[in-house]
Amino acid sequence: MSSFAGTFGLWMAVFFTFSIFSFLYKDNPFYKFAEQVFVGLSAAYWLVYLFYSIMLPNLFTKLLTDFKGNIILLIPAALGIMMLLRLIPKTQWLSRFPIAIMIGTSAGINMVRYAKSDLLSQISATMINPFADGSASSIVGNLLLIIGTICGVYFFYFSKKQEGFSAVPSKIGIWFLMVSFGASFGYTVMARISLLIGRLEFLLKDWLHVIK
Amino acid sequence: MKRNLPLIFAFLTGFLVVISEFIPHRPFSLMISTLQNWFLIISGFAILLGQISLFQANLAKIKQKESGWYFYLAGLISFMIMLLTGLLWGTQEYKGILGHGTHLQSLVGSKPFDYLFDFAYMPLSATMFSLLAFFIASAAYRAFIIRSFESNLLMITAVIVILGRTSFGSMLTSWLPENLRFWHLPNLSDFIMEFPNSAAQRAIMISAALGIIGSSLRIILGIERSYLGGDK
Amino acid sequence: MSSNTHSQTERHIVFLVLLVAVTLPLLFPIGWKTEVSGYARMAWQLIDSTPDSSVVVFSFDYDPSTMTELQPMAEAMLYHAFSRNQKVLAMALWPQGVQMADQAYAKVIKSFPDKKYGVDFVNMGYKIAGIVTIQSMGKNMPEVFPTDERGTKYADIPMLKNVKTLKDIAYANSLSSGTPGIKEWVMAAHDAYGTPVTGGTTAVSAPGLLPYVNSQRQLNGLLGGLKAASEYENLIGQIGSATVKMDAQSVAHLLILVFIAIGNVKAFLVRKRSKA
Amino acid sequence: MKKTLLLVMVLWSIVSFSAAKALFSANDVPWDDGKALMLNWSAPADTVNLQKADSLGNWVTIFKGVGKEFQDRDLDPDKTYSYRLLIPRAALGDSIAFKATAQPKEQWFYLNKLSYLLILLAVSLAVLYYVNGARRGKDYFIRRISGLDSMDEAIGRATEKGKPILFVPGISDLDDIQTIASLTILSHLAHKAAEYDTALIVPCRFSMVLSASREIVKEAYLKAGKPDSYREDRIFYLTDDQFGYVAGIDGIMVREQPAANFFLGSFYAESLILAETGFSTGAIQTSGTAQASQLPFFVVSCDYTLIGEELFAASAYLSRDPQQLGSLKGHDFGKLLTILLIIIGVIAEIAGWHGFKAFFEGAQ
Repeated sequence: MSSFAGTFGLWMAVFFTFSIFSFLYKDNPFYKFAEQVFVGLSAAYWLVYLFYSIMLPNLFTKLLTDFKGNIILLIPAALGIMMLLRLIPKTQWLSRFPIAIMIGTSAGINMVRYAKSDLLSQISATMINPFADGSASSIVGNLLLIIGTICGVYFFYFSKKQEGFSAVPSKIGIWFLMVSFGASFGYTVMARISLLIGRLEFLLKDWLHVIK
Repeated sequence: MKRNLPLIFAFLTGFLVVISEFIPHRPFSLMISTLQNWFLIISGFAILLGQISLFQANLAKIKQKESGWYFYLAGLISFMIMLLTGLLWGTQEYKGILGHGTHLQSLVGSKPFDYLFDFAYMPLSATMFSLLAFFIASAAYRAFIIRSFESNLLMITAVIVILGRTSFGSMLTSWLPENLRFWHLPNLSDFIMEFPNSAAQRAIMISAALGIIGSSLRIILGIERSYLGGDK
Repeated sequence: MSSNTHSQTERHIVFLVLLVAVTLPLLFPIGWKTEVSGYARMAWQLIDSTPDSSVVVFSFDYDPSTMTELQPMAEAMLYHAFSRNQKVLAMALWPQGVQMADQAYAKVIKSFPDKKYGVDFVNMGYKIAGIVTIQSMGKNMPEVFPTDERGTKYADIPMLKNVKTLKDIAYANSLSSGTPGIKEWVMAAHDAYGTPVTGGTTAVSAPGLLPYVNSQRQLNGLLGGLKAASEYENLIGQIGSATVKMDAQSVAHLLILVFIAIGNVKAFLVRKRSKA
Repeated sequence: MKKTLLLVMVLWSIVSFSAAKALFSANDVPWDDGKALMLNWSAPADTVNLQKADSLGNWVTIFKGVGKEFQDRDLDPDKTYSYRLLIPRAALGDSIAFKATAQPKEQWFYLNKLSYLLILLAVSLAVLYYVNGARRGKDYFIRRISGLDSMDEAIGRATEKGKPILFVPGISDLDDIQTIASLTILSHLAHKAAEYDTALIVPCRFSMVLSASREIVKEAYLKAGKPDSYREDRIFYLTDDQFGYVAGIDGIMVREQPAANFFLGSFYAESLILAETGFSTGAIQTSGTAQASQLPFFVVSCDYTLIGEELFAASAYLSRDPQQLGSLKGHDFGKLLTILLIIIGVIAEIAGWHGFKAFFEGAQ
């Protein structure tokens, strides 16, 4: 790597890192500048990869190399162009067709996939014999899993007033939710700190060379 | 027609996806393959639409000299530079319009697009979210106050997990005898994750899944049609 | 207004203390050891027990913003898969994932100089539309990936000769920091086509994915966050970039706990004073 | 056609000649898309060699090793495939061969997905039933979310203090149902604020959300009989950058010191920054989101939090919109069904009736 380009790149990276960090003091022009540059680069990145990874191989190359064999691809291509017509007020209504197809397909896929993975499989995964494995911790754990799932679902049941006895399971449900939120809390702390460590490592290692 | 035909399209595609999940016989699996392939291509155009709209919105802000318009101009310029370098000389693997730009590569060290990615995009993206580490620290100091039984429960779990997920936590309770291993912090935090946490997350999952099934059904049957926009 | 400036100063002090607390262990490592959790071991086992020369999928579903957490996992798991002589197909459901995959390959390949592109590993690039793409892979992979990143036709890639659909894949490993990611792989690859799925994710998303690790093995183990990445490095006997950072992580966790404690004591005193 | 028939007959005779049907068999995998065949064998030898005839009739090895079965996939439906099994006889140095043929067949239903279909139908029909009922004017009961009471209380407090109320409709656009639910609640709050004559500030991230919010608040003021108190400039566009938006709201909280903050809708990483600043200004805070990973921060730093579905329930309760109400009742039916199935399943497992769970796991 040419040393000038490498050094320049490094200093650019350091500049952008500090510009973002300056937000910690307060919102300022350096931060605003860095943020807009980020938005611009990110949009361009998407477009470039969209072109090379999707449009070119899955559509244009296919049509250019074997037009007859792929003539059916003209339909999605036409629908895609109709999508772009949304930008012109007069032809906006045409974009409803590709949108309807996309929304319809996604709705269908969501419906079957969530019904299987997040509903049915979760129900059957909770059908466990809590006493199957002799150890005390697994019995307690499995009982907690069954009770917690049932009470948690009941917490989200809105068709009954929660008074007297019927308030009990939903109270237990909320305790489980709180424990789970506590766990998420702990995990999120971990995640955010990691990201900071990554940036500091960049500054200390690649820029200042104080750690190896 | 402008309104009802799209609704019929949404119904047909959605219904096709659902029944082909249950019917192995032809022609459904073939139809669904084709539809999914089309979906891929149309999604590409949808992203393109989104980026063009963003471009237009920023352009409008610059034209109207809105407050801070020069920042938007900087954004627009970086957009153009990244896009042009990407299209002209390609990325690490892909060939651009002008080929691989070997001369430029020897000058810069890598392709211009990758150079921008490594030294501008990557630090910006990585630093943006690392800000949150600082905010979580100040929130820990100023806002995470014990108030009710529920929030106590939350905080106690959080403390166990925060300790349990560090090397320090395992050191803290490593002296515990074999029959009390359950209370060893990493084990305790794994137990919390595996049972009570999974139970609550499963409950959230199930009720959210029911919501998604309901709203998908309403879209397929054309009961919910707000995605088509107003009647104007 | 003075109370505002006061609260701002207080905030800036907290920021500064955190910065110092994270920097010091990076400069002067302590060397605390990590223990391996069950979830990491499960993921390790899946990769370890997959037979020689099986074709496996590594899906890079993240961007540089979370690479501190996910890149070490990707490298460690890739190293493991290569050491078991598995053939790796890399792909990305996020456009930035393509570059992440290239970086991971470039790093791990140094330990395996005989591995050949196209024979032992391949990068199929970015594909849009998340779950729909995975569903399509279950029906017809050449249709989804007409070419690899370098423009080689699917049929001309030696390692993919016998790979037509997801069912020919030994396991799918998604490194994900959001949507689309592991959830979509579980739903469309495991639950629709029975392909085993494992993965690594950021610590933020991990708790919500754990219900999938159950007796039906919707998800085969899960790596959550930097700690899990260092656990995996531990399992394959490599001291990687995650292990090095764990000291700083531990110190910062302790500091956060101290902050919570001080904050609560302060709030308690304020409440007491206002009562008195 | 004739040719294949002949081939089949020839092959059949070989198979029957070898008189080993029971030892080695090839069968269609039932209830599938006709792309797989199941080969079963019982052999005394440790390793067997399984071969398949290719299009030219040459034998190609497809499996070698220990086992009892092999599933051959990626076949074409209704095509005939021939296999032979070679069992080596170490003593004699040769091997005996067994042959089998079969055709993969397509069926009209994946039988293992029966439980899946039933549950999907049950939930769908319940949603349709209730939506229809609600549209025909039937008034279904749903309980009042206790968070709503504390919201009204918060507005009362703001009025006493003579300070404004801040409402943040989340950081998603109008296509997110959470934003829609948030705006329904905004309409209720705006009505209350108009009654009490308390200022209501609504910063928005998207222009669509902005115009919807203005319309909703204006209508609420009109309904409360105070159209003159409505001030359009209090509902404004801030910026569409995620952190820029949060920084803007932070500024408002510090400057205006609102007495009540409402964060309702879709929130991501910025939830923490909002809740923290709001907490430090001493406002009563109410939050609500379906973004599970953000709930912990809201719960610890807000006075009341609508958790997940509660946000939608609150919106349905307030709006009485037949679609929202009917759907919610349909989902409630699904929740009862879930609880019931889990209880029966656990009892069945304890009693040792594993068939029940297997049915839901989709075992064939």
